[in-house]
Amino acid sequence: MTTQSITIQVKFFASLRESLGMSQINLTVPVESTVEMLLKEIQDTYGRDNPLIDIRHVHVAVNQQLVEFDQMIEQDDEIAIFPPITGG
Amino acid sequence: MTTQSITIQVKFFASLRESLGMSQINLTVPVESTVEMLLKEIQDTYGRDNPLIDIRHVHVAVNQQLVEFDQMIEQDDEIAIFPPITGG
Amino acid sequence: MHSVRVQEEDFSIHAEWKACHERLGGKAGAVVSFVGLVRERSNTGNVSRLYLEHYPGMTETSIEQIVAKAQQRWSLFDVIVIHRVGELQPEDQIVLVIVASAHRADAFAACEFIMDFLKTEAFFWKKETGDEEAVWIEPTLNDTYRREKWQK
Amino acid sequence: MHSVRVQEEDFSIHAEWKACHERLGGKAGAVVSFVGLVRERSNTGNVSRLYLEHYPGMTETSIEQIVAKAQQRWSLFDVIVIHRVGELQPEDQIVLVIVASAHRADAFAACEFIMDFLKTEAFFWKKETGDEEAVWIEPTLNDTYRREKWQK
Repeated sequence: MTTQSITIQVKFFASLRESLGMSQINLTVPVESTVEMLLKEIQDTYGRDNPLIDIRHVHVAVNQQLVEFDQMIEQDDEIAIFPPITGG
Repeated sequence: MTTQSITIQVKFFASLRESLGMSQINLTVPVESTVEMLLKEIQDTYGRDNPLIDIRHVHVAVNQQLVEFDQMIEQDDEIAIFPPITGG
Repeated sequence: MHSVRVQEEDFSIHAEWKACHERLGGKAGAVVSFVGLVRERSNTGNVSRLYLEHYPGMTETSIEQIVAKAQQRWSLFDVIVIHRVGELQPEDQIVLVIVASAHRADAFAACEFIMDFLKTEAFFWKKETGDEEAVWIEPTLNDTYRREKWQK
Repeated sequence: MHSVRVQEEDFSIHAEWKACHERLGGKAGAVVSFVGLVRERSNTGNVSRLYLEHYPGMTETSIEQIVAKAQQRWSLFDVIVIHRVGELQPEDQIVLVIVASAHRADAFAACEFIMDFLKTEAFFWKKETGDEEAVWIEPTLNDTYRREKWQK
């Protein structure tokens, strides 16, 4: 069994962008990673003192489409993570 | 018993104005006339061939206030008779 | 704060909106405007001209009363109603209603309320000239229905 | 026919309304416009600045989808949505929605529908600066309620 990895682009918006101190990052994750796995990875790496990226509070878009957290991530995906929207 | 009379101003609007061929007339009516009596008087005098002034279809304002047909008319009243409104 | 005008001249949404915005300062969060235009086709066919008659004095009073009802019912910072009379033609502006409020729900409701009552309680009479003859318009049941739903 | 723009620059109601009117010809009888303004006081206190963030591309798509839903539901001749982003201050214009239709019921409903969905389904995030600190705004239950009533 070989372990492959894929590269993705992750964008953060609003309070999440500010609290993580970055608006965009390129990450390498194992193939067959889900959105939920990515969120945990980001929280472990960047958000230890920061509950903001709690999966109960964020929304995720893959290639500009809102997705559920069991969505599989693919090579070159554009992943966006953000708090609830407050438009108008 | 003395019979007195009062003078009033009567205005007509829209289809009524056109069909009667006048927009305004001064009339003399007996004291204690009601709006209904006035309407019948006008229909008898000007509207014999013209069902437009039918009291079932017109509205009446006395001194720019909509009134019921049993309203008593007084000296110098401004009476307006018109079809249903179609604004906006 | 409100302003009611009945006039033959056309109106400028821009000028009214600008004046409204300046009066508002930073209080209002929502401004809803309605503009009614003469349509080239009505329920009865083509329209080449529209004549609007009013009862000077009483017409303005009837609009003032409608605006007062809206101001009692919703929290409004400014209401502007301009209604044209006289000879109009397709594409012409007939009526402008601008309502400013803190929140959009009040502004939308009040603007629609004012229009529904203008159609049924303001003293105007419309005469349409089509391809051939000119006819005085009858009130529609739909307009009456729309007014009555506000009483529920 | 519709137009959706997300931009930092201010917009002119006059210019948008004029362009809309010219495109319409004599078909439309009703044009409803909504303008959202920055209020000097919000639910949380005084507001000195408002920052609006968006997700370029996805935000425009989300608005296009809202407009398409409105166009499926009502008979509309023209829809214009302009939403500003970036740094704003009290009295500034945030959002413009113009809806043109044959009859006022469609135009009012569609304009309010678009605003209710802009508040809940368009990708914007608001940060308010008050007397002291800046806070990211939380969505309100009222906005969610207003959107959900359209599903009934």
